[in-house]
Amino acid sequence: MKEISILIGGKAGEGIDTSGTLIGRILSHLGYKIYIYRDYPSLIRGGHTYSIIRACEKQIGSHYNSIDILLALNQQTIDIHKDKLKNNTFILYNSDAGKSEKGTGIPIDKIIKEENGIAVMGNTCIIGALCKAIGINWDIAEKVLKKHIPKETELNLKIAKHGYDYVSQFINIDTGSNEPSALITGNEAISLGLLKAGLTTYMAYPMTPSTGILHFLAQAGITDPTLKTLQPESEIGVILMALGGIYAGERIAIGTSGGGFCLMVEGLSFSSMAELPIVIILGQRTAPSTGLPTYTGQSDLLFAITCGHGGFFRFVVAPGDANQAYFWSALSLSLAWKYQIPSIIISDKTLAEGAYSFLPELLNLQEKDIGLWEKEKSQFKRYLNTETGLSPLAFPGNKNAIIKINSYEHDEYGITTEDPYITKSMQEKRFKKNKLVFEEVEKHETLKIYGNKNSNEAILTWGSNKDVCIEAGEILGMRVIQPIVMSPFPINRLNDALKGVSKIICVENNIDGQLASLVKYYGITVDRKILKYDGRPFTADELINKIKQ
Amino acid sequence: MKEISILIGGKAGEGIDTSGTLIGRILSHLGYKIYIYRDYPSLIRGGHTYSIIRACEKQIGSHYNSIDILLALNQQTIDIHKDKLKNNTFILYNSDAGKSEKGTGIPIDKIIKEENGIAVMGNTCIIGALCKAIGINWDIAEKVLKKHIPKETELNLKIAKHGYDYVSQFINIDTGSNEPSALITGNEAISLGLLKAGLTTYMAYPMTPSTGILHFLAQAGITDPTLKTLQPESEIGVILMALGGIYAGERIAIGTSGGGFCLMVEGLSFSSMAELPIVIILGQRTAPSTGLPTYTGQSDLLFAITCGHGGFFRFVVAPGDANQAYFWSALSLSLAWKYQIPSIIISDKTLAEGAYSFLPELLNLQEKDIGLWEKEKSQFKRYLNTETGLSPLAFPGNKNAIIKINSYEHDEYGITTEDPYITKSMQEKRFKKNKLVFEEVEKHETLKIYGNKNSNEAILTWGSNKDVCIEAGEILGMRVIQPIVMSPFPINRLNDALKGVSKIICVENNIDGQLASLVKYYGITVDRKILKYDGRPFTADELINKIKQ
Amino acid sequence: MIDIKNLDTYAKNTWCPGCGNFSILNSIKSVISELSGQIPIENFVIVSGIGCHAKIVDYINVNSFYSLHGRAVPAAEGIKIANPRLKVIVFAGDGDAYGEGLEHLIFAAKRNIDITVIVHNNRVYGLTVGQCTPTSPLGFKGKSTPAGTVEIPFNPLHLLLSSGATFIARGYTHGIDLLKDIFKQAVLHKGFSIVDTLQVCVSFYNMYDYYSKRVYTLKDHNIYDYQSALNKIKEWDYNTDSPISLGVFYKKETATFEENIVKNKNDVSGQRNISKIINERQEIIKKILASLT
Amino acid sequence: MIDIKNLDTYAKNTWCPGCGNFSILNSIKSVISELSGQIPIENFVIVSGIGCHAKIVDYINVNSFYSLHGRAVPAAEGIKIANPRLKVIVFAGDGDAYGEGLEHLIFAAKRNIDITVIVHNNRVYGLTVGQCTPTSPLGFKGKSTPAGTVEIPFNPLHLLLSSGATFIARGYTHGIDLLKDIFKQAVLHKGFSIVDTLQVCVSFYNMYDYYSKRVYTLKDHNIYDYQSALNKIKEWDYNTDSPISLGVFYKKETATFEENIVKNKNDVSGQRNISKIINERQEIIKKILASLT
Ligand SMILES: Cc1ncc(C[n+]2csc(CCOP(=O)(O)OP(=O)(O)O)c2C)c(N)n1
Ligand SMILES: Cc1ncc(C[n+]2csc(CCOP(=O)(O)OP(=O)(O)O)c2C)c(N)n1
Ligand code: SF4
Ligand code: SF4
Ligand SMILES: [Mg+2]
Ligand SMILES: [Mg+2]
Repeated sequence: MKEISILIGGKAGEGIDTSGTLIGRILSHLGYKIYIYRDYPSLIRGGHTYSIIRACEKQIGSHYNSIDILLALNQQTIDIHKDKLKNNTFILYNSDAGKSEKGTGIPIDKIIKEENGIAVMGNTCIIGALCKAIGINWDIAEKVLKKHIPKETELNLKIAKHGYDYVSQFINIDTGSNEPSALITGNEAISLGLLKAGLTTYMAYPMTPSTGILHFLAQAGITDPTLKTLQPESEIGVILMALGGIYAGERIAIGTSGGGFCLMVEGLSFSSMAELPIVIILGQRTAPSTGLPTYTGQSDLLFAITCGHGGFFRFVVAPGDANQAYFWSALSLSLAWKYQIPSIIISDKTLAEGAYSFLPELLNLQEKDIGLWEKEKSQFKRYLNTETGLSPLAFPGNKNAIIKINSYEHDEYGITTEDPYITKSMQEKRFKKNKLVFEEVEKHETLKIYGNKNSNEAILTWGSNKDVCIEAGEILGMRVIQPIVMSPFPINRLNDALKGVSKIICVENNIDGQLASLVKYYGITVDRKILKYDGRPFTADELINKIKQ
Repeated sequence: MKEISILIGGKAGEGIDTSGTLIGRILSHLGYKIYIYRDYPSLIRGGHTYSIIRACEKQIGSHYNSIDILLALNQQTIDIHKDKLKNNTFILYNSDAGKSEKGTGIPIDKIIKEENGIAVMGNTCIIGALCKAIGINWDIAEKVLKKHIPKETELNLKIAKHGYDYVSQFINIDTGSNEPSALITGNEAISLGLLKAGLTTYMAYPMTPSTGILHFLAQAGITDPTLKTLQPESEIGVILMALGGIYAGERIAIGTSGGGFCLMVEGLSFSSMAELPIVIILGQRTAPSTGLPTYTGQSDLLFAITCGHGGFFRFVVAPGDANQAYFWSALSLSLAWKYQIPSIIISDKTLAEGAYSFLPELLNLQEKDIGLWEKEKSQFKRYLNTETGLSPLAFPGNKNAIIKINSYEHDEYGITTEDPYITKSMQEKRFKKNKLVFEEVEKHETLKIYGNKNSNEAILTWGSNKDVCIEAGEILGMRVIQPIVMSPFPINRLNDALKGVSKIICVENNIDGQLASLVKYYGITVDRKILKYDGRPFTADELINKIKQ
Repeated sequence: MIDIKNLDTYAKNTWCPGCGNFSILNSIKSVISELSGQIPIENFVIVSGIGCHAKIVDYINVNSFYSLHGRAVPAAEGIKIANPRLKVIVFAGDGDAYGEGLEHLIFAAKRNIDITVIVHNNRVYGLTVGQCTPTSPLGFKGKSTPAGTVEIPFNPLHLLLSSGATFIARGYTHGIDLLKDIFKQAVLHKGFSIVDTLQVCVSFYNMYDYYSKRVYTLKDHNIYDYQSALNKIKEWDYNTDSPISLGVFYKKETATFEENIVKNKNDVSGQRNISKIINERQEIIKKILASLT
Repeated sequence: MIDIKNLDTYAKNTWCPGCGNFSILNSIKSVISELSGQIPIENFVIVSGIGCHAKIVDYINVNSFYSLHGRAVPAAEGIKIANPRLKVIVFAGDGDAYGEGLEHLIFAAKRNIDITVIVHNNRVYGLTVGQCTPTSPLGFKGKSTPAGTVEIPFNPLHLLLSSGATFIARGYTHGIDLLKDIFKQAVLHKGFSIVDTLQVCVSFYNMYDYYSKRVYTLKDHNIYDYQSALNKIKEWDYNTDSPISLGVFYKKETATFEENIVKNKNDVSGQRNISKIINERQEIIKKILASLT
């Protein structure tokens, strides 16, 4: 067996999430690439939550509806996922909490009691059982569990082993050919990218699905001497504090989701006027309004590109997996500072909280590009109107510079003006950056092509849908096109990518086809839209069926 | 003389604004149609402020750079407006506060002293002088001044008469053929339209250029028993209080400008999810950020159309003059309630604070269209998913209904759901309204064509630029096209309007060509953009020159 | 009177077993049920923000407005101003009302608008899985502050007293009779009333033992005396250990905002004849236009 | 020491003749000038919201951050946290700081972050030509309330005292020596300081006569005593007539927010070697990835 999909389900608060990750890590140590999809409702305990862990030889980022193994910690899990079972799906379940016709029951509660464990250790027990059932060596399981269960390690191992010994082997999973690699979520990848590019402060007001970044960086900050995290009173507080800090030279990113992002838009417009390089992570979820807070969506793209009064330029990027998230988050921070512009990193729940096998791309960030003012040159003017439109940077505390920032239209020195000529030239100064950034990002892969590059049928998609489209594209022999940078939009690349294409199918998680709208503006009409807006990402089998229809 | 342009200028706080209106009213009583452009900086006293009053036989809404009469209350006015003088421009100035080679000086300060008046009455004096100079009968001037100067009327009349008698007639203005009509600002027109459609509460946090609506309606509320006005603590407070009130059955509109609008976007997304009919007036000014708060701009169009997380539908209209503002504001409130959707009325400083001769169009608003619940039918479900997608309305206090509103995705009753099937059908329910409203507004003139309708050159424009484009179009023999409804966009009408057109020139007050972008999305590429983004509207002569270039 | 059972909805309750929110739910249901004898049930409107607390509106079968995080209070104000006959009760979280939406809360108190705000003060962001709030104690270790917070909490009752609130009380989710009594008084109070309710969050900040050792019920306290109220309110600062008094701290009777705003007591939203208003407006507009000619 | 004349800019002053803002400008300029002997001038940062008051940042030739309406305070906090060596002074309006941005103000006080907030409290929205603010008295007739307001103002100093502010004072724009003295104390205070400055707006709310009859300077007042401070703060409620005390009401010395947040006193923003940080991060990331494998 060279690929496997495992679903583990139970009640919220029972550690399903952690268990999914543990299973992923074990399979990673077996040489597989991993992707984990997490599904949970907006509540803390009870309710049904599950993860699907998919392991594969090749790099992946999507899951199938049908699964190979079902790990059921309760009856609900057995009942709810009936539609995902194939003929040969193997079921392992807690026979103290549920009944199943097929599969192997494990008296988990009894085992826990015997070992003097606590309820939540039922997870470890079923993980142990899983390892045996699919033929994983105890050594590997033990190694991973030891490393990743910091509390009550020995007891957990005992319980896992008990589970391991309780069941008999069902199938034999091969050893994969990959080196074990880190298994990280999109949120973690974004965090690492920002760290890489020199982030010194992260600020956020908690909001799903971006909260993970705050938690991760707060934890990282305990040992990283140059990293602060802050949780201000509101999203407005967040962006304004961030802008103040950026003015003073701090490299800051902030993160939120749609509702909180709305509250930041006034500050975003300010950042453009004042030329303060802010980086905002916009984690999408099912909207409008509070919507389905723990489910996915892709309905904030046009909003992110056009929001804020004044029709100003911002860099917008929508990575599709953890690797892209890392690379483009780093670049977003870097570009923001080089061009003194706002950058928006769009993620979505699927990417943010899904887990991916991660191998960071090499990133060569050129700090010397940041236009720090050299005092020899001249008297400091924060908004010096140079040929490129880029002005020098200096920070308060600098003996030789007075730095005046202004949300009003202003002259080069930063003093308020209402003069029509200055207004015009300052508007043009800021507007120019659009072209500059366009040229700069052309150096990178702002758009990616996958699948069968010779097919005359193309799937056009964005964000976390990238991987499920690749899956479908490879199986159906279609071209797959993913723009990553959304503003400035890589229209030339897209036109190139579409050469020879006679049919475009646009795949998105929204009701209005926002990428389809965006490319329509550039003169490209998609032939068909496959849209999903029930909060759930496409599964590969579902998408393939839809495309075939 | 059948047309005249008069500029009156002086220091802020000296009553220039009021004087301009008085002059307009006098000329209106002489049978002319009037347009007034106001120009003032963001300060309270001092600084230079002026109005240009243009009187014409036909309905107008734009001004020329060159003027016929200059009324200068101080030296600055004489100096600043040199570029606006023609060979035969007649200058009347306060010789106690300035010097001019040409024109007639009036010792205004001396006259005021003689008559025991106060400084601000210098305005009345120069108005009196103006009337004489252009040959207006004292009776007409006296009648208008009497009616519109409520305080110290007699003293003002004496001073005006003194000015009248001091100068000699210079030219002779004809009597126009129009009935005197009201002279109102765009803000007043919006207010009246809302009142007409049954507005019962207006809420706003002050922000230029929409503040005038708050002031006007607060004043109207003193005598109107069914009208309340409120000034909450912030724009967020405004929109949330409004949504609460709307839920309880109150007809509410709220008004702001770009910065305040940003803060309302989260509430806007909520209004769409909860199907609460809110009307927002977005008065544009020079942006981004604080920008030039008392100057004009048109850079919030795309923002208004796409803002808010969730990609939801809203009605957006951008009237071009006071008559359109009245008609479409009334309709916006009406449509919002009929379809339970948010409506946005976009104005801009030029429209909001400019004054127009006003004759209200007949409006037949059908209250029976509002889908009030009839209790006989069934148990009340606030989000009953009908064939049209429209649900019945009922308000708390109704014995037979329990009304549950929800910002989360919800079932028909209004209870939170995370179910994928319900989510899908509710998303579709709300999405349907787009088409319904499109069909409904087709009944009205969602797009207007002016100028030479047979020309193969068309000026495409929006908002307050409409009139200056008509002026240019008529003179240059070009077609002029103004979409009024921006969402749902009247693309069929635009395609019809463009029949036979081989060249499209788009005229806008922004740097990025937002209407041009919008039509590009619909497959229409403009050939040339004439954009102005220095805070000042186009003057007719300027625009004609630019088009000719 | 409505039977308390008829106040249930079909919504599945998704709070953690043992959560203090259940006490709040049960208390307010019995208060609504009792009061429904004197206040028509259709005149109750419950409003909430977003958070664990907010789910309460799904669980009570009366008019409700499930608002945004931090924005329950202005929504409630809008409802009350539109129709002063309605009895408006807000359920807010501590993150919600004391953090994101603090400004609205202070202004509602200042206006003395006749609404009741019940804060489910668990001193943690529950629904976003455990971060510090403005009332978390110094050193609180949440997911966003793994090394402990460095901020001293504020005392929300003290803040509201200085904002002009006319009814101030504290409740606790253990001891339902007292809670019911406080809620009832708050709901019946004419003017702005706040009940800061110490609500135990069993999942992220279980203060049950801590509170239970320290709480006591206010006795012989003159609720009409500002200084006594202040002293009692200041007794516990939400940070250092001290006795924690429960009950009503302060009450004052004075004019309410909506009384002053609404011109005609019979012109309440939702019962208007809009067609008639539209007709009358024709005349009003004519007059205005005449004055502008 | 910087000569006060060198603090001027070329910006044309556009306040109304007679406006109280001139006194604030002159006072703060001399305070900055005096203090520039001990605090390097490049370490001063002045921050403002939007309103008449806010124009002050254009008129003083030091680092400045001209922010958004209501948002000066969080911007100032961000600056201070980034670089605690900076001396951050906020100029805010009453609409600005007590209305739109009240929440930020209260949180800044709660945190005891070391910034100074000078509120130009003219009790009116000046720049938007005369509407009521949270400190306008009951019955105030502004352009948005032609029949008079129905809201009682709050007492901002009382609010801030209950929020945790550690320096609270009131100034008045007539009597520049006292104003200078108060500003200087406020700026030198370690922790959050607020000076509510009664600033006369000659155009929309000229309270000169009213104030001048009632103000007096605090004497024999123990600024370290909370209860005395509270009593003095409550003497005038911003609504009814009473004597109006000027001077410092309260002062307390305690740890500041930024002290607790900033790990390494020498790692201040704007003086960092970002390339070095980026290099060091390589290792940190490697370690993190190893722990996640
Ligand atoms: C504008 C906005 N920001 C953030 C969130 C995310 N959010 C949802 S609930 C919550 C915290 C709730 O905490 P609290 O108000 O104390 O309620 P509890 O869950 O503890 O009852 C947050 C931050 C949101 N929904 N909207
Ligand atoms: C978000 C936002 N809302 C409204 C405004 C408009 N605005 C500019 S200044 C001002 C009032 C200023 O009053 P105050 O803060 O008291 O300052 P003052 O002019 O009296 O000094 C307002 C409402 C704005 N700029 N931004
Ligand atoms: S997380 Fe806390 S507040 Fe939320 S339901 Fe669970 S126990 Fe209650
Ligand atoms: S309006 Fe008032 S506050 Fe503003 S500058 Fe004039 S006097 Fe000063
Ligand atoms: Mg809480
Ligand atoms: Mg003010």
